[in-house]
Amino acid sequence: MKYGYFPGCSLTSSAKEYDISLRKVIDKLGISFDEINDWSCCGATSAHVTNHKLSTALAMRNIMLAEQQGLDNIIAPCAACYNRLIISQNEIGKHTGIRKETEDLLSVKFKKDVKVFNILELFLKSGLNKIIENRKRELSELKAACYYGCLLVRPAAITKFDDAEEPESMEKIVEATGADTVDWNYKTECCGAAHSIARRDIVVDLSKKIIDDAITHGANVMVVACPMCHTNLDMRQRAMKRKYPDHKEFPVLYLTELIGLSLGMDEKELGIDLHYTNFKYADTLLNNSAKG
Amino acid sequence: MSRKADEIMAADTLKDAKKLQASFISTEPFQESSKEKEKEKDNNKLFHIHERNVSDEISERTFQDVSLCYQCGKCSAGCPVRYYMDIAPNKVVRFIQLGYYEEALKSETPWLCAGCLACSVRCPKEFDLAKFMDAVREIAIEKGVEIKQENILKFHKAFLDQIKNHGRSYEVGLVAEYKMKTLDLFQDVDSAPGMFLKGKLDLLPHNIKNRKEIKSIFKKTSGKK
Amino acid sequence: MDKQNWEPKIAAFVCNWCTYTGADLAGTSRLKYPANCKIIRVMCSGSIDPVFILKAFERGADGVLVSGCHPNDCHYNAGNFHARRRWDFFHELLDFIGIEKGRLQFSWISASEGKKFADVITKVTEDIKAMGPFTAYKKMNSEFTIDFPEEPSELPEPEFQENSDKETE
Amino acid sequence: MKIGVFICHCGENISSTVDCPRVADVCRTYTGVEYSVDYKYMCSDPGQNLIKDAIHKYNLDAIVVGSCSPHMHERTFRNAAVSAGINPFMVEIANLREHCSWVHDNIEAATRKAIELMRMAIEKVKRDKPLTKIKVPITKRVLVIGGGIAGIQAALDTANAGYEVVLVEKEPSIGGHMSQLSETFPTLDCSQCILTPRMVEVHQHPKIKLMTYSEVERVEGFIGNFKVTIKKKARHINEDKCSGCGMCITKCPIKKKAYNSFEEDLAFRPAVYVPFPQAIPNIPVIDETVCTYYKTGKCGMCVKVCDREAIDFGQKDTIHVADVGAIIVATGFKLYNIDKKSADSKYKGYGEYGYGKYRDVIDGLQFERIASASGPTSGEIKRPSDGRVPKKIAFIQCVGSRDDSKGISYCSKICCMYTAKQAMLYRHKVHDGEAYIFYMDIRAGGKMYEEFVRRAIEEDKVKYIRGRVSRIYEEDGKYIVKGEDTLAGMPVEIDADMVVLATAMIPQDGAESLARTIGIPYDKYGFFNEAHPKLRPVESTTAGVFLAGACQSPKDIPESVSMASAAASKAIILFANDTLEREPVVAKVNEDICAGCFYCMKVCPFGAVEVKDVKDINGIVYKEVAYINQGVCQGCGTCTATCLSKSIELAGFNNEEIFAEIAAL
Repeated sequence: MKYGYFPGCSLTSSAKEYDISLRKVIDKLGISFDEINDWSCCGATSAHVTNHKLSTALAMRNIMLAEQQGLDNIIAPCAACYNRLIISQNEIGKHTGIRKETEDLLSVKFKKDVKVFNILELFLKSGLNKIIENRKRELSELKAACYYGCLLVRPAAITKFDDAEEPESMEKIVEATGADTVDWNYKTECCGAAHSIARRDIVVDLSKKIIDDAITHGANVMVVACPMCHTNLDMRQRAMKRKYPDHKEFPVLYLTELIGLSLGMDEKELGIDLHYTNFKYADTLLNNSAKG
Repeated sequence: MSRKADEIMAADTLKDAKKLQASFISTEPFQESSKEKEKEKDNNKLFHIHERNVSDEISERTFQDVSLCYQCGKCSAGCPVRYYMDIAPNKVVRFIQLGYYEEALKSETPWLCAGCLACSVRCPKEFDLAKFMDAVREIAIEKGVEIKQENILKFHKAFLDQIKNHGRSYEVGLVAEYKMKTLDLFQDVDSAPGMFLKGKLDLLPHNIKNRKEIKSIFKKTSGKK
Repeated sequence: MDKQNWEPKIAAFVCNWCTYTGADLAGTSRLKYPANCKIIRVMCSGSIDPVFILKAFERGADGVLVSGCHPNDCHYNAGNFHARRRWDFFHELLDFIGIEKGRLQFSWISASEGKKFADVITKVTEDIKAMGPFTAYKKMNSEFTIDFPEEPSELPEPEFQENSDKETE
Repeated sequence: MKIGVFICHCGENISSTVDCPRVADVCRTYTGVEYSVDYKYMCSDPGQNLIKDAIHKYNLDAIVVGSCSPHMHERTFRNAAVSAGINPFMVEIANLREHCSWVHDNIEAATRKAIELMRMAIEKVKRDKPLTKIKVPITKRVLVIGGGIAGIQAALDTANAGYEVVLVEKEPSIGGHMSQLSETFPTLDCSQCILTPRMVEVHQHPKIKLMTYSEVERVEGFIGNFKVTIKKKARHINEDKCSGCGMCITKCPIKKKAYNSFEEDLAFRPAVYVPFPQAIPNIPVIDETVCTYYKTGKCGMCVKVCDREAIDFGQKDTIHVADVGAIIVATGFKLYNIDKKSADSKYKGYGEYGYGKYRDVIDGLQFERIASASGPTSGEIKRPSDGRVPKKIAFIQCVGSRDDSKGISYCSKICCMYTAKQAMLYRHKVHDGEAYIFYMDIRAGGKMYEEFVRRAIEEDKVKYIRGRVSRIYEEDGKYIVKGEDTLAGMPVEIDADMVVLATAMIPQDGAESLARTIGIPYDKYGFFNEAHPKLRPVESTTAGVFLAGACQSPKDIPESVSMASAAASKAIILFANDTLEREPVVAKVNEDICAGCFYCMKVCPFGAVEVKDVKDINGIVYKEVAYINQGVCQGCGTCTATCLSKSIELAGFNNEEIFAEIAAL
C-alpha cells in the first residue's frame, strides 16, 4: 500500500531527525511514501486555540491536496498534525454546517474518505514481523518508557486505535525491536505542548515529572512519537537542569530512531546526534555491563 | 502603590518600545494599557458582552450545551496545568453556565489550557472541555477582552503570522517575531543557537507555492462573528 | 386549490401507551402545535397495518405519522420492534408505488415526551406543507373507479366549511 | 343504530378554544346521531345523569363523548353507560381537551379539528361491538425468583398469608448481597445478625419450597395460570443424606484453585464448599471445574470422609415443573467493575483508575468483606496486596454511576450512605487512620440518613472532598489519587494506602434473558420496568408478574423489603378471588380464513398463540389454525398487522373500526 506523506512543519526544521529516521526506516522496511505536494501547516495548536474555522480550513486544505493527488491513506508522523487532521475530518463529517463552510472556503467538495494514520498505526499495519525480520541487533539493553503524550490516542472515540488511558500499541512496536518496555504511570500525561516558548516554566515542570516517573520505573530511555513532546522532553532538559540542579540527562528517542537502531543503522545516520541529550547505544551496553 | 499606578509606571518606561512593536507587528495594533484606552475598551466591549448570550454562542460553536456539565471537577482534577491556573477549568464552565461571562473570558485558565484532551476523554458527561476552551479563547479575542496571559496569545499570533506568510511554520521568524512582541529577549538563548549549530533551524523560510490560497483562508476566516 | 390557504390533512397512528400519553402530556403542558394532525389511537405500534396507511392516503391524507414507544420501552415488550422492522420494508414499497417517502414519517415518543410530541407534529406539518398536497390518488380516482368495500356509506362533509369565512369575519 | 353525542366544555378548558355548541350542532347532522348536546361538566354527577337520561329517553345504542383524554374519564363514562343499560364498549371518547383545545390557539381551526375528531369517533362507534369481560381461574401459588432479602421477604409474607411459595435461587445458598455486608446503615447493626433468622424461617416454613442452585428455564401461561420450568443444577451431593457436617470441605485437598466469590475473590475456597458458614441450606456443592475427580477420575477424598454416603459424583441437573398463579421477580443487582470491557459491552471500564490492575483499589463489596468479622481478615482492615493496615484511605463515590461516558447515567442511590458507613467503620477500627471521601453530591434522603452522614463528618472526622477523581497512580506502594476540591477551588492529591470505589449497581447477570423468558420489559440498562412509575411501582406490565428489590432499580435494604412486601400483597390480592376478570381487548382468530402460517405465533410477545386442530365431523383433523389464548393475550395487536390472511381481529380495535376512523379523517 502506498501512503501519502504529510510531514508537518516540525519535521522540516526542529524535528528534522524524525523525518530523516522515518524515511530511512520505511525505506528499509519496503514501505513507500508520496509526499503531499505543496502541503501547508495543519493548524495545530495556534490556529485551533484561537480560530476554529481557520484551523479546520488549514487542516482540510491538506486533506484536499491528498484527495486531488489520488491518495487514499496519509500518514502524519507528528502527533499534533495527526490529531488536527482527524479531528477536522470528524468535524466536517459530523456537522454539515462546518463542512459547507470549509468547502466554500477552499472551493472544493470533499468526496473521498481519506484515511489519516499516525506513526504507530503505520508500523502496526505494515506488520511488526517486518521489523523483526530485518532486525540487525536486538536492543535488549534498552528499557524503554513509551511516551504517547496526549494527542496520539485522544480522543479515543475519534482515533479509534488504542486505549486512551492504558495504550499498548507503542510497547508492541518497541518490543519488536528487541527492547524491553517498562510499565509506568505517565504514558499519556501532558508535557505542556505548545507552551514550550511562552510558558517554558510550565513545560519544564511537567516534562521533569514525566522523565522522573520513567526513571523511577526503571527506564533508561524514553521513546516518543511527537516532535512537540520531543522538543519539550529533550531540548528543555537544559532548562530543567537549571531549575532542578540534581537532574540527570535522560535520553529521549523518536520511535523511528529506535527502530532504525535495531535495523542496524548508526546514531549519526538517524540524526540522533541532533538531539540535545546524548545517546549512544554502545554506551548503554557499557553502562549495563559495568553495573551488572 | 495601587495596581493602576503600577501599570502606568510600566507603560511609561516601555512606551517607546511598545510603539515600535506596534508598527512592526502586522496582526493587531497593540493595546496600550493607558487609563483612557482601558476605559474606552470597557465601555465599548465588556459591558456589551451580555448583549449576546455567550453560553449560546459557545454551544453553537462547539455543538454542545454548557448545561451538560454537572461540575464534578474531574477535568480540573486531571488537568496537567491546573497548578498554574487562576481558576479551575470547571469554574470557567460554571461562570459561563451562570452568565458571569466577563469573569470567564478574563480568566487565564483558557489560555493555559494545553489542549491535551485529558479532561475531554475522562468527562463523565462526555463534554468536550478542550473544545469549549477553544471557543472561550476565540470569543475572548473577538470581544477584545484583556488577556492576562498575553505572551501565550502573542506566541499564537506570531505562529499564525508565519503560517499566513509562508504556509508553513518558520521557526526563526516565529522566534524573532515572538521576541519582538514580548520583549523577552533572553528566554530561549540556550536553545536557539544550539538549534542553528545542529542545523535544525533554517535561516530561510520554507515557502509553499500556493501562499495566495493560505492568505485567502486567513482573510476569510478572520471575519468576526 | 388555493395553495396559499391550503392546509394539509395528516393522520397520526399512535400507540395507546407511549405516544398517545405523550400527546396528552403536550396538552396538559399547554404546548402549541398546528391543528392539521388527527390522532388515531391503536393499542400498539406493532398493530398498525400498512394497509391503514395506504387507506389514509387514499382517503385524502397528505401525510401520515406513525409513532410508538422507544425501543425497549414497549408496553408489550416487543411490538415496536416488529413495527420498526415492518416499516423498513414498507418505506421502500411506498416509494415504489409513487408516494414520496417524506409523506410517511416515524418517530418514537414516550409518555414523558410531551415537548417532543409537539415538536414532531410541528415538523411533520411543516414538511408536508413544503411538499404540497398529495394528489396522486385523487388523480387516479378520477381516472379509474375503484371499489372500496369498507367505505362507510355516508359521510357528510361538515356544513360549516362554506360559512366559516363569514363567521370569522 | 341510535347514537348519542355529548360535548363537554370542561369548564372553560375546552370551550375557550372550541365552539362546543357548534360542534354539537354539526354532530347532530351525521347519520345515526339521534341526540347531540353540549354541557359544562360532563364528568360531574349532573353531567352523567344527563347521559343516562338521554340513553333512556332516546333509546340510544351507543354514545360518543367529546371530552378530556380517555386515560382520564373513559372509565367514568363507561360506568355511566353501564348503569343506563349500554355495554361499556359501546362508548367512544374523542379527546377534545389534551389533543385539541389545550394545544391550539385558533378557535376556528380548533373547532374544525374537534368536529373531525368527533366524526371519527362517531364512525368508529357505529362499528363497535358489545364485549364482555373475560374470566380466568387462578392457581394460588407464587414463584419467587431470587433469594436475597427481597425474595426472602416476599416469600415469607406470601407464605404467612397461607399460600404456597416456590423460592428459586441460583446460588447454593439464599441470603444474597445482604449476607455479605458487615454492618448496615444508619444503625450500624450487624447485617448477618438480622438476616440469618429470616433465612432460617424460610428454610423451616412449611409453605415454602426452597430450590437453591436452581434457575428458571421457561415460563409459559398467563396470570393465575403460569407453568414454570426450573432447572436444579447438580450439587453432586445428595441433599437428603447430607447432614451438613462439613467434613468433605475440611478434607478436600483442592484448597487454592478457586476464588471464593462470597468473599468477593479476596480468599480461596475448596472444590467442595458452602458459600459461607450460615448458608441455607447448609449443603455443600462440588465445583466440577476444579475438582480433581472430574479431571482425573481420582481423589474421592470427600467420599472417604462422608459417613452418610452423600457424595454423588454422577448426579445430573434435574428439571422441575411448577404451576403458579403469580411470579415475584427479585433477582437483585451486581456491582459494576472497572475492568476493561469488550468493545461490544454497553459499559466501559476505568482506564484512569487502572482497569482494576491495582490490588488495593477495591470495590464497596470487597470492603464489606474486609470489614466483616466473618470475612477473610476477621474484620481487621488490611490491604489485599500485602496485609498492611492502611493509614490513609480514599473512598471514591459515583464510580460508574452518573457517568454517561461509561454507559451508566443513573444514580445508584445507596453509595453515599454505604460509603459514609464504610468510612465510619474504618475510623472505628483504625483510630490513627485518615479517611477521605470524594463525592459529587451527598444523597442522604431517608430516615436518619442525613444525620448519619453528619455523624461521619462531625464525630468520626471523615474528610469529604467534593470532586470526581481524575486519575489513580501507584507510586512506591501508595496510590496517588488526583482530585479537585471544587468547593475550595484547589487541586488535591492524596497518597492513599487503599482506595475503595463505590461502583455502580447494575442488574444481575442474565437479567435480560430472564426478562425475555418471563416476558417482562426492561430498560436500556437491564432493570425491569414497572407498569407505572408512580401508581403501579411493583407490578410489571405483564399481568401476574410483580417486581421486588434492586432488579427494578438500585435500592437499599428497607426499600427492597417494602417493595417485596408490596409485591407479596399484590399476589395475595390476586389470590383473594377464585377467578379473575380481564379487559376484553384481545385478539381473536377467524378460523375459517386462517391459513395456518403461524407468523402470528412468531411475533406474539406473550406466547399467546397456540396451534389448534380443526376436525371434521368424523373427528379427523383437516387443518391446523392459530388459536389465541384469551387469558394470555394482552391485546397489543401485533398479530393482526402481521396476519397475511387478515384473519385476526383485535376486539375494540378491529380493522373495520380503524378503517372507519381513517375514512372519517
